[in-house]
Amino acid sequence: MPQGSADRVRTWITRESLDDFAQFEDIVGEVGSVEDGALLFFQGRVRRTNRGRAVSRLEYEAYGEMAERELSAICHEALEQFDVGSVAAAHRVGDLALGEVSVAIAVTSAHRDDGYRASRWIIETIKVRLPIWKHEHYENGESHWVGAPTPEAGASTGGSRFG
Amino acid sequence: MPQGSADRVRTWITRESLDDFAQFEDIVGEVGSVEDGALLFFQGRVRRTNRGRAVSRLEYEAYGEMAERELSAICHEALEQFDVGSVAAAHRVGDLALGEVSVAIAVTSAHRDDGYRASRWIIETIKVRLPIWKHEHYENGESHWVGAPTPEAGASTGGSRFG
Amino acid sequence: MTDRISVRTLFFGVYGELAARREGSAELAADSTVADLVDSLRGPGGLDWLPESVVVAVNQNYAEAGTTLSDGDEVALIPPVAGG
Amino acid sequence: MTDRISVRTLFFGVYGELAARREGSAELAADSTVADLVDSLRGPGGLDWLPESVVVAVNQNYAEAGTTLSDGDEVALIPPVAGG
Repeated sequence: MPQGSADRVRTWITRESLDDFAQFEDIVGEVGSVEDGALLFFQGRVRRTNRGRAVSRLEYEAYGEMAERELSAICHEALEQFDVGSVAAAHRVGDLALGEVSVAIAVTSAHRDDGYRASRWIIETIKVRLPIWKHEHYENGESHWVGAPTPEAGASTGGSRFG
Repeated sequence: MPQGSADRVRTWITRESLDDFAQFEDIVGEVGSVEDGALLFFQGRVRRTNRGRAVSRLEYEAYGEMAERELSAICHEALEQFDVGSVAAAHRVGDLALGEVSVAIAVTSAHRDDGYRASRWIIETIKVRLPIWKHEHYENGESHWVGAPTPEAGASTGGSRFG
Repeated sequence: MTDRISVRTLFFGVYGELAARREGSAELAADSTVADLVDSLRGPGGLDWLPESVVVAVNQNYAEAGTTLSDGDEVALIPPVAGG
Repeated sequence: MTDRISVRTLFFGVYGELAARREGSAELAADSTVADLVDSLRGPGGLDWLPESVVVAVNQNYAEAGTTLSDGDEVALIPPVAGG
Protein backbone atom coordinates (compact mmCIF):
# COMPACT_ATOMS: atom_id res chain seq x y z
CA MET A 1 0.00 0.00 0.00
CA PRO A 2 2.61 2.64 0.89
CA GLN A 3 4.39 3.60 -2.31
CA GLY A 4 8.05 4.53 -2.50
CA SER A 5 8.91 7.94 -3.87
CA ALA A 6 10.32 6.36 -7.04
CA ASP A 7 6.96 4.75 -7.84
CA ARG A 8 5.20 8.09 -7.82
CA VAL A 9 7.45 10.06 -10.19
CA ARG A 10 7.88 9.76 -13.97
CA THR A 11 10.17 12.13 -15.90
CA TRP A 12 11.67 12.13 -19.35
CA ILE A 13 13.39 14.31 -21.99
CA THR A 14 12.29 13.48 -25.50
CA ARG A 15 12.41 14.32 -29.20
CA GLU A 16 8.90 12.84 -29.57
CA SER A 17 5.74 14.95 -29.49
CA LEU A 18 4.22 15.75 -26.07
CA ASP A 19 1.07 17.23 -27.61
CA ASP A 20 -1.17 14.27 -26.83
CA PHE A 21 -2.92 14.44 -23.44
CA ALA A 22 -3.40 10.66 -23.47
CA GLN A 23 0.12 9.69 -22.46
CA PHE A 24 -0.25 11.77 -19.28
CA GLU A 25 -3.71 10.37 -18.65
CA ASP A 26 -2.17 6.88 -18.80
CA ILE A 27 0.66 7.77 -16.42
CA VAL A 28 -1.70 9.40 -13.92
CA GLY A 29 -3.74 6.19 -14.06
CA GLU A 30 -0.60 4.25 -13.13
CA VAL A 31 0.93 6.47 -10.45
CA GLY A 32 -2.12 8.26 -9.02
CA SER A 33 -4.48 6.82 -6.41
CA VAL A 34 -8.05 7.18 -5.15
CA GLU A 35 -6.66 9.28 -2.31
CA ASP A 36 -5.96 12.03 -4.87
CA GLY A 37 -8.88 14.44 -5.16
CA ALA A 38 -7.12 16.80 -7.57
CA LEU A 39 -5.16 16.59 -10.80
CA LEU A 40 -3.28 19.56 -12.24
CA PHE A 41 -1.97 19.23 -15.78
CA PHE A 42 0.17 22.01 -17.23
CA GLN A 43 1.41 22.35 -20.80
CA GLY A 44 3.84 24.96 -22.09
CA ARG A 45 3.41 25.51 -25.81
CA VAL A 46 5.30 27.33 -28.56
CA ARG A 47 3.63 30.74 -28.76
CA ARG A 48 3.56 32.74 -31.97
CA THR A 49 4.48 36.02 -30.29
CA ASN A 50 7.40 36.35 -27.88
CA ARG A 51 8.54 39.76 -26.63
CA GLY A 52 6.79 41.33 -29.59
CA ARG A 53 8.56 39.23 -32.22
CA ALA A 54 6.82 36.78 -34.57
CA VAL A 55 8.25 33.32 -33.88
CA SER A 56 8.33 30.84 -36.76
CA ARG A 57 9.78 27.82 -34.90
CA LEU A 58 11.89 26.83 -31.90
CA GLU A 59 14.86 24.61 -31.35
CA TYR A 60 15.56 23.23 -27.87
CA GLU A 61 19.03 21.97 -27.06
CA ALA A 62 19.56 19.98 -23.85
CA TYR A 63 22.52 18.74 -21.87
CA GLY A 64 20.86 15.35 -22.22
CA GLU A 65 21.92 13.23 -19.28
CA MET A 66 22.15 16.16 -16.88
CA ALA A 67 18.69 17.36 -17.94
CA GLU A 68 17.25 13.90 -17.24
CA ARG A 69 18.82 13.89 -13.80
CA GLU A 70 17.77 17.47 -12.93
CA LEU A 71 14.18 16.95 -14.05
CA SER A 72 13.93 13.83 -11.94
CA ALA A 73 15.55 15.61 -8.98
CA ILE A 74 13.14 18.56 -9.27
CA CYS A 75 10.10 16.28 -9.24
CA HIS A 76 11.35 14.25 -6.30
CA GLU A 77 11.99 17.49 -4.41
CA ALA A 78 8.39 18.53 -5.18
CA LEU A 79 7.18 15.27 -3.66
CA GLU A 80 9.09 16.09 -0.47
CA GLN A 81 8.12 19.77 -0.27
CA PHE A 82 4.43 19.50 -1.09
CA ASP A 83 1.70 17.11 0.00
CA VAL A 84 1.24 15.55 -3.45
CA GLY A 85 0.53 12.00 -4.52
CA SER A 86 2.36 11.74 -7.83
CA VAL A 87 4.28 13.80 -10.37
CA ALA A 88 4.93 13.26 -14.08
CA ALA A 89 6.96 15.73 -16.14
CA ALA A 90 8.50 15.74 -19.59
CA HIS A 91 10.42 18.22 -21.75
CA ARG A 92 10.83 18.26 -25.52
CA VAL A 93 14.14 18.79 -27.34
CA GLY A 94 14.84 19.32 -31.02
CA ASP A 95 12.71 21.28 -33.49
CA LEU A 96 9.23 22.45 -32.45
CA ALA A 97 6.57 24.11 -34.58
CA LEU A 98 4.13 26.79 -33.38
CA GLY A 99 1.53 25.39 -30.98
CA GLU A 100 3.55 22.31 -30.09
CA VAL A 101 3.99 21.35 -26.44
CA SER A 102 7.50 21.97 -25.08
CA VAL A 103 6.91 20.95 -21.47
CA ALA A 104 4.14 19.06 -19.66
CA ILE A 105 3.62 18.47 -15.95
CA ALA A 106 0.94 16.38 -14.24
CA VAL A 107 0.52 16.48 -10.45
CA THR A 108 -2.03 14.58 -8.38
CA SER A 109 -2.77 15.48 -4.76
CA ALA A 110 -5.32 14.86 -2.05
CA HIS A 111 -6.20 18.56 -1.96
CA ARG A 112 -6.14 21.08 -4.78
CA ASP A 113 -4.09 23.75 -3.02
CA ASP A 114 -1.07 21.43 -2.83
CA GLY A 115 -1.52 20.51 -6.50
CA TYR A 116 -1.61 24.11 -7.71
CA ARG A 117 1.40 25.07 -5.60
CA ALA A 118 3.48 22.03 -6.57
CA SER A 119 2.69 22.39 -10.28
CA ARG A 120 3.71 26.04 -10.23
CA TRP A 121 6.86 25.34 -8.24
CA ILE A 122 7.93 22.63 -10.70
CA ILE A 123 7.57 24.82 -13.80
CA GLU A 124 9.34 27.76 -12.14
CA THR A 125 12.16 25.48 -10.99
CA ILE A 126 12.48 23.90 -14.44
CA LYS A 127 12.94 27.39 -15.83
CA VAL A 128 15.88 28.18 -13.59
CA ARG A 129 17.57 24.79 -13.23
CA LEU A 130 16.96 22.52 -16.19
CA PRO A 131 19.96 22.65 -18.57
CA ILE A 132 17.93 23.28 -21.71
CA TRP A 133 18.35 26.16 -24.15
CA LYS A 134 15.85 27.67 -26.53
CA HIS A 135 16.87 28.92 -29.97
CA GLU A 136 14.05 31.10 -31.30
CA HIS A 137 13.70 31.50 -35.04
CA TYR A 138 11.68 34.49 -36.26
CA GLU A 139 9.56 35.06 -39.33
CA ASN A 140 12.07 37.66 -40.58
CA GLY A 141 14.78 34.98 -40.75
CA GLU A 142 16.69 36.06 -37.64
CA SER A 143 17.27 33.85 -34.63
CA HIS A 144 18.23 34.28 -30.96
CA TRP A 145 19.27 32.07 -28.05
CA VAL A 146 16.74 33.05 -25.36
CA GLY A 147 18.34 34.51 -22.26
CA ALA A 148 21.74 34.86 -23.91
CA PRO A 149 23.57 38.15 -23.60
CA THR A 150 23.97 39.88 -26.95
CA PRO A 151 27.53 39.41 -28.33
CA GLU A 152 28.36 43.08 -27.54
CA ALA A 153 27.16 42.79 -23.93
CA GLY A 154 29.10 39.54 -23.56
CA ALA A 155 32.33 41.12 -24.80
CA SER A 156 32.02 44.06 -22.42
CA THR A 157 31.96 41.82 -19.33
CA GLY A 158 34.29 39.11 -20.60
CA GLY A 159 37.81 38.41 -19.46
CA SER A 160 37.29 38.96 -15.74
CA ARG A 161 36.99 36.58 -12.81
CA PHE A 162 34.02 34.85 -11.26
CA GLY A 163 31.68 37.22 -9.42
CA MET B 1 -9.10 36.92 -36.26
CA PRO B 2 -10.43 38.66 -33.12
CA GLN B 3 -12.71 36.21 -31.34
CA GLY B 4 -15.80 37.15 -29.39
CA SER B 5 -15.99 36.12 -25.75
CA ALA B 6 -18.67 33.54 -26.55
CA ASP B 7 -16.34 31.73 -28.95
CA ARG B 8 -13.74 31.27 -26.26
CA VAL B 9 -15.89 29.69 -23.52
CA ARG B 10 -17.44 26.21 -23.30
CA THR B 11 -19.36 25.08 -20.22
CA TRP B 12 -21.71 22.23 -19.44
CA ILE B 13 -23.38 20.26 -16.63
CA THR B 14 -23.62 16.57 -17.40
CA ARG B 15 -24.54 13.08 -16.22
CA GLU B 16 -21.91 11.66 -18.59
CA SER B 17 -18.36 10.80 -17.50
CA LEU B 18 -15.78 13.61 -17.48
CA ASP B 19 -12.90 11.20 -16.82
CA ASP B 20 -11.53 11.25 -20.35
CA PHE B 21 -8.91 13.95 -21.04
CA ALA B 22 -9.63 13.76 -24.77
CA GLN B 23 -12.83 15.79 -24.78
CA PHE B 24 -10.96 18.71 -23.22
CA GLU B 25 -8.05 18.25 -25.59
CA ASP B 26 -10.54 18.56 -28.46
CA ILE B 27 -12.16 21.70 -27.03
CA VAL B 28 -8.82 23.36 -26.41
CA GLY B 29 -7.97 22.60 -30.02
CA GLU B 30 -11.14 24.42 -31.06
CA VAL B 31 -11.09 27.45 -28.77
CA GLY B 32 -7.36 27.90 -28.07
CA SER B 33 -4.92 29.68 -30.37
CA VAL B 34 -1.20 29.81 -31.17
CA GLU B 35 -1.03 32.95 -29.03
CA ASP B 36 -1.57 30.73 -25.97
CA GLY B 37 1.72 29.59 -24.48
CA ALA B 38 0.14 27.84 -21.49
CA LEU B 39 -2.61 25.34 -20.82
CA LEU B 40 -3.86 24.56 -17.32
CA PHE B 41 -6.15 21.57 -16.92
CA PHE B 42 -7.69 20.85 -13.52
CA GLN B 43 -9.72 17.82 -12.50
CA GLY B 44 -11.53 17.33 -9.19
CA ARG B 45 -12.01 13.65 -8.43
CA VAL B 46 -13.97 11.62 -5.89
CA ARG B 47 -11.49 10.92 -3.12
CA ARG B 48 -11.72 7.85 -0.93
CA THR B 49 -11.10 9.74 2.30
CA ASN B 50 -12.95 12.93 3.22
CA ARG B 51 -12.60 14.48 6.66
CA GLY B 52 -11.39 11.15 7.97
CA ARG B 53 -14.40 9.16 6.72
CA ALA B 54 -14.21 6.39 4.10
CA VAL B 55 -16.37 7.46 1.17
CA SER B 56 -18.00 4.72 -0.92
CA ARG B 57 -19.71 6.91 -3.54
CA LEU B 58 -21.07 10.42 -4.17
CA GLU B 59 -24.29 11.81 -5.50
CA TYR B 60 -24.33 15.33 -6.96
CA GLU B 61 -27.64 17.14 -7.24
CA ALA B 62 -27.81 20.34 -9.30
CA TYR B 63 -30.31 23.13 -9.81
CA GLY B 64 -29.90 22.27 -13.48
CA GLU B 65 -30.67 25.39 -15.49
CA MET B 66 -29.31 27.76 -12.86
CA ALA B 67 -26.11 25.71 -12.60
CA GLU B 68 -25.65 25.94 -16.38
CA ARG B 69 -26.10 29.70 -16.24
CA GLU B 70 -23.84 30.23 -13.23
CA LEU B 71 -21.05 28.07 -14.65
CA SER B 72 -21.15 30.00 -17.90
CA ALA B 73 -21.24 33.32 -16.01
CA ILE B 74 -18.25 32.33 -13.85
CA CYS B 75 -16.16 31.42 -16.91
CA HIS B 76 -17.06 34.62 -18.76
CA GLU B 77 -16.12 36.61 -15.66
CA ALA B 78 -12.76 34.80 -15.62
CA LEU B 79 -12.21 35.86 -19.23
CA GLU B 80 -12.78 39.49 -18.20
CA GLN B 81 -10.75 39.40 -15.00
CA PHE B 82 -7.70 37.51 -16.23
CA ASP B 83 -5.63 37.71 -19.39
CA VAL B 84 -6.67 34.27 -20.67
CA GLY B 85 -7.39 33.04 -24.18
CA SER B 86 -10.08 30.42 -23.59
CA VAL B 87 -11.93 28.58 -20.82
CA ALA B 88 -13.74 25.24 -20.82
CA ALA B 89 -15.43 23.91 -17.67
CA ALA B 90 -17.82 21.07 -16.90
CA HIS B 91 -19.42 19.61 -13.79
CA ARG B 92 -20.86 16.13 -13.27
CA VAL B 93 -24.22 15.41 -11.64
CA GLY B 94 -25.77 12.09 -10.57
CA ASP B 95 -23.93 9.12 -9.09
CA LEU B 96 -20.13 9.07 -9.05
CA ALA B 97 -17.81 6.25 -8.02
CA LEU B 98 -14.44 6.67 -6.29
CA GLY B 99 -11.81 8.17 -8.59
CA GLU B 100 -14.34 9.60 -11.05
CA VAL B 101 -13.98 13.22 -12.18
CA SER B 102 -16.59 15.56 -10.71
CA VAL B 103 -15.35 18.83 -12.21
CA ALA B 104 -12.87 19.70 -14.97
CA ILE B 105 -11.52 23.10 -16.03
CA ALA B 106 -9.21 23.90 -18.96
CA VAL B 107 -7.72 27.39 -19.34
CA THR B 108 -5.38 28.58 -22.07
CA SER B 109 -3.41 31.81 -21.77
CA ALA B 110 -0.50 33.63 -23.36
CA HIS B 111 1.45 33.46 -20.09
CA ARG B 112 1.33 30.80 -17.41
CA ASP B 113 0.78 33.12 -14.45
CA ASP B 114 -2.61 34.19 -15.80
CA GLY B 115 -3.53 30.57 -16.46
CA TYR B 116 -2.71 29.40 -12.93
CA ARG B 117 -4.56 32.32 -11.36
CA ALA B 118 -7.65 32.01 -13.56
CA SER B 119 -7.88 28.24 -13.09
CA ARG B 120 -7.68 28.61 -9.34
CA TRP B 121 -10.21 31.45 -9.28
CA ILE B 122 -12.69 29.42 -11.32
CA ILE B 123 -12.59 26.36 -9.06
CA GLU B 124 -12.83 28.50 -5.91
CA THR B 125 -15.76 30.43 -7.37
CA ILE B 126 -17.51 27.23 -8.47
CA LYS B 127 -17.27 26.04 -4.88
CA VAL B 128 -19.08 29.07 -3.49
CA ARG B 129 -21.53 29.92 -6.27
CA LEU B 130 -22.49 26.89 -8.34
CA PRO B 131 -25.87 25.53 -7.12
CA ILE B 132 -24.73 21.93 -6.81
CA TRP B 133 -24.95 19.74 -3.72
CA LYS B 134 -22.88 16.73 -2.76
CA HIS B 135 -24.41 13.76 -0.94
CA GLU B 136 -21.57 11.65 0.46
CA HIS B 137 -22.21 7.98 1.10
CA TYR B 138 -19.83 6.22 3.49
CA GLU B 139 -18.60 2.66 3.72
CA ASN B 140 -20.46 2.23 7.03
CA GLY B 141 -23.78 2.88 5.26
CA GLU B 142 -24.30 6.43 6.55
CA SER B 143 -24.62 9.47 4.32
CA HIS B 144 -24.33 13.25 4.66
CA TRP B 145 -25.11 16.33 2.57
CA VAL B 146 -21.75 18.13 2.52
CA GLY B 147 -21.89 21.59 4.08
CA ALA B 148 -25.36 21.02 5.55
CA PRO B 149 -25.96 21.89 9.18
CA THR B 150 -26.79 18.88 11.30
CA PRO B 151 -30.58 18.63 11.93
CA GLU B 152 -30.06 19.72 15.58
CA ALA B 153 -28.05 22.79 14.59
CA GLY B 154 -30.68 23.62 11.98
CA ALA B 155 -33.52 23.37 14.50
CA SER B 156 -31.75 25.57 17.03
CA THR B 157 -31.48 28.48 14.58
CA GLY B 158 -34.76 27.91 12.78
CA GLY B 159 -37.85 30.06 12.97
CA SER B 160 -36.14 33.44 13.08
CA ARG B 161 -35.73 36.18 10.49
CA PHE B 162 -33.05 36.76 7.86
CA GLY B 163 -29.72 37.87 9.33
CA MET C 1 -60.73 40.67 -1.69
CA THR C 2 -56.95 40.96 -1.66
CA ASP C 3 -54.81 40.26 -4.72
CA ARG C 4 -52.92 36.98 -4.30
CA ILE C 5 -49.88 35.60 -6.11
CA SER C 6 -48.74 32.03 -6.48
CA VAL C 7 -45.05 31.00 -6.63
CA ARG C 8 -43.37 27.69 -7.30
CA THR C 9 -40.97 26.57 -4.56
CA LEU C 10 -37.97 24.29 -4.99
CA PHE C 11 -36.04 22.53 -2.21
CA PHE C 12 -32.54 21.29 -2.99
CA GLY C 13 -30.05 19.03 -1.25
CA VAL C 14 -30.58 18.64 2.48
CA TYR C 15 -33.58 21.02 2.36
CA GLY C 16 -35.38 18.63 0.05
CA GLU C 17 -34.64 15.80 2.47
CA LEU C 18 -35.74 17.75 5.57
CA ALA C 19 -38.86 19.15 3.86
CA ALA C 20 -39.67 15.68 2.49
CA ARG C 21 -40.42 17.30 -0.84
CA ARG C 22 -38.42 18.70 -3.77
CA GLU C 23 -41.13 21.03 -5.08
CA GLY C 24 -44.21 22.87 -3.85
CA SER C 25 -46.20 26.03 -4.34
CA ALA C 26 -47.15 28.90 -2.07
CA GLU C 27 -49.94 31.50 -2.12
CA LEU C 28 -48.92 34.93 -0.90
CA ALA C 29 -50.27 38.47 -0.75
CA ALA C 30 -49.27 40.59 -3.74
CA ASP C 31 -46.04 42.54 -3.13
CA SER C 32 -44.73 39.82 -0.81
CA THR C 33 -40.95 39.59 -0.54
CA VAL C 34 -38.58 36.65 -0.39
CA ALA C 35 -38.45 37.15 3.39
CA ASP C 36 -42.27 36.95 3.59
CA LEU C 37 -42.23 33.66 1.70
CA VAL C 38 -39.54 32.19 3.96
CA ASP C 39 -41.48 33.28 7.07
CA SER C 40 -44.63 31.62 5.76
CA LEU C 41 -42.69 28.43 5.02
CA ARG C 42 -41.37 28.47 8.60
CA GLY C 43 -44.87 28.96 10.05
CA PRO C 44 -46.75 26.52 12.35
CA GLY C 45 -46.07 22.91 11.36
CA GLY C 46 -43.66 24.19 8.71
CA LEU C 47 -39.94 24.19 7.99
CA ASP C 48 -38.82 25.51 11.37
CA TRP C 49 -35.31 24.17 10.76
CA LEU C 50 -34.61 26.68 7.97
CA PRO C 51 -31.51 28.63 9.03
CA GLU C 52 -31.61 32.30 9.87
CA SER C 53 -29.83 33.36 6.67
CA VAL C 54 -31.29 31.10 4.05
CA VAL C 55 -29.99 31.64 0.52
CA VAL C 56 -32.71 32.02 -2.09
CA ALA C 57 -32.74 32.20 -5.88
CA VAL C 58 -35.65 33.78 -7.74
CA ASN C 59 -36.03 32.64 -11.34
CA GLN C 60 -32.52 31.14 -11.19
CA ASN C 61 -30.70 34.21 -9.92
CA TYR C 62 -29.49 34.70 -6.36
CA ALA C 63 -31.88 37.18 -4.67
CA GLU C 64 -31.95 39.36 -1.55
CA ALA C 65 -34.46 38.91 1.29
CA GLY C 66 -36.14 42.15 0.24
CA THR C 67 -36.75 41.12 -3.38
CA THR C 68 -40.44 41.45 -4.29
CA LEU C 69 -42.03 38.33 -5.74
CA SER C 70 -44.38 38.16 -8.74
CA ASP C 71 -47.02 35.67 -9.68
CA GLY C 72 -45.46 32.62 -11.32
CA ASP C 73 -41.95 33.14 -9.92
CA GLU C 74 -39.73 30.11 -9.34
CA VAL C 75 -38.20 30.40 -5.87
CA ALA C 76 -35.44 27.99 -4.88
CA LEU C 77 -34.16 27.46 -1.34
CA ILE C 78 -30.44 26.92 -1.63
CA PRO C 79 -28.54 25.07 1.10
CA PRO C 80 -24.76 25.55 1.32
CA VAL C 81 -23.44 24.63 -2.11
CA ALA C 82 -20.83 21.89 -2.43
CA GLY C 83 -19.81 21.53 -6.05
CA GLY C 84 -16.27 20.83 -7.21
CA MET D 1 57.76 17.72 -14.37
CA THR D 2 54.31 18.79 -12.99
CA ASP D 3 51.37 16.42 -12.84
CA ARG D 4 48.83 17.36 -15.50
CA ILE D 5 45.14 16.52 -15.83
CA SER D 6 42.93 16.50 -18.88
CA VAL D 7 39.22 17.45 -18.82
CA ARG D 8 36.53 17.28 -21.44
CA THR D 9 34.79 20.61 -22.10
CA LEU D 10 31.21 21.07 -23.38
CA PHE D 11 29.75 24.30 -24.78
CA PHE D 12 25.95 24.59 -24.90
CA GLY D 13 23.50 26.99 -26.52
CA VAL D 14 24.93 30.38 -27.38
CA TYR D 15 28.33 29.39 -25.93
CA GLY D 16 28.60 26.63 -28.51
CA GLU D 17 27.76 29.13 -31.22
CA LEU D 18 30.22 31.78 -29.97
CA ALA D 19 33.00 29.24 -29.36
CA ALA D 20 32.32 27.67 -32.78
CA ARG D 21 32.55 24.25 -31.12
CA ARG D 22 30.34 22.07 -28.93
CA GLU D 23 33.13 20.03 -27.38
CA GLY D 24 36.79 20.31 -26.61
CA SER D 25 39.41 19.26 -24.10
CA ALA D 26 41.79 21.14 -21.84
CA GLU D 27 45.07 20.29 -20.13
CA LEU D 28 45.54 21.79 -16.68
CA ALA D 29 47.87 21.54 -13.70
CA ALA D 30 46.75 19.00 -11.10
CA ASP D 31 44.54 20.57 -8.41
CA SER D 32 43.21 23.16 -10.86
CA THR D 33 39.77 24.52 -10.04
CA VAL D 34 36.76 25.36 -12.19
CA ALA D 35 37.88 29.01 -12.04
CA ASP D 36 41.35 28.07 -13.33
CA LEU D 37 39.79 26.25 -16.27
CA VAL D 38 37.53 29.19 -17.12
CA ASP D 39 40.50 31.59 -16.92
CA SER D 40 42.52 29.39 -19.29
CA LEU D 41 39.58 29.27 -21.72
CA ARG D 42 39.37 33.07 -21.64
CA GLY D 43 43.13 33.41 -22.31
CA PRO D 44 44.75 35.05 -25.39
CA GLY D 45 42.77 34.31 -28.55
CA GLY D 46 40.22 32.48 -26.38
CA LEU D 47 36.65 32.88 -25.27
CA ASP D 48 36.98 36.46 -24.00
CA TRP D 49 33.20 36.90 -24.21
CA LEU D 50 32.55 34.47 -21.34
CA PRO D 51 30.60 36.42 -18.70
CA GLU D 52 32.02 37.21 -15.31
CA SER D 53 29.82 34.68 -13.49
CA VAL D 54 29.74 31.76 -15.83
CA VAL D 55 27.72 28.75 -14.62
CA VAL D 56 29.57 25.45 -14.80
CA ALA D 57 28.59 21.82 -14.27
CA VAL D 58 31.17 19.17 -13.42
CA ASN D 59 30.16 15.63 -14.27
CA GLN D 60 26.56 16.82 -14.72
CA ASN D 61 26.18 18.60 -11.40
CA TYR D 62 26.23 22.35 -10.92
CA ALA D 63 29.62 23.28 -9.40
CA GLU D 64 31.21 26.25 -7.61
CA ALA D 65 34.16 28.21 -9.01
CA GLY D 66 36.38 26.72 -6.29
CA THR D 67 35.61 23.09 -7.11
CA THR D 68 38.80 21.12 -7.77
CA LEU D 69 38.92 19.23 -11.05
CA SER D 70 40.14 15.68 -11.60
CA ASP D 71 41.55 13.95 -14.64
CA GLY D 72 38.75 12.84 -16.96
CA ASP D 73 36.10 15.24 -15.60
CA GLU D 74 33.34 16.43 -17.92
CA VAL D 75 33.03 20.20 -17.54
CA ALA D 76 30.06 21.97 -19.16
CA LEU D 77 29.75 25.72 -19.63
CA ILE D 78 26.09 26.55 -19.05
CA PRO D 79 24.59 29.72 -20.54
CA PRO D 80 21.35 31.07 -19.02
CA VAL D 81 18.91 28.16 -19.20
CA ALA D 82 15.61 28.65 -21.05
CA GLY D 83 13.55 25.50 -20.77
CA GLY D 84 9.80 25.44 -20.31
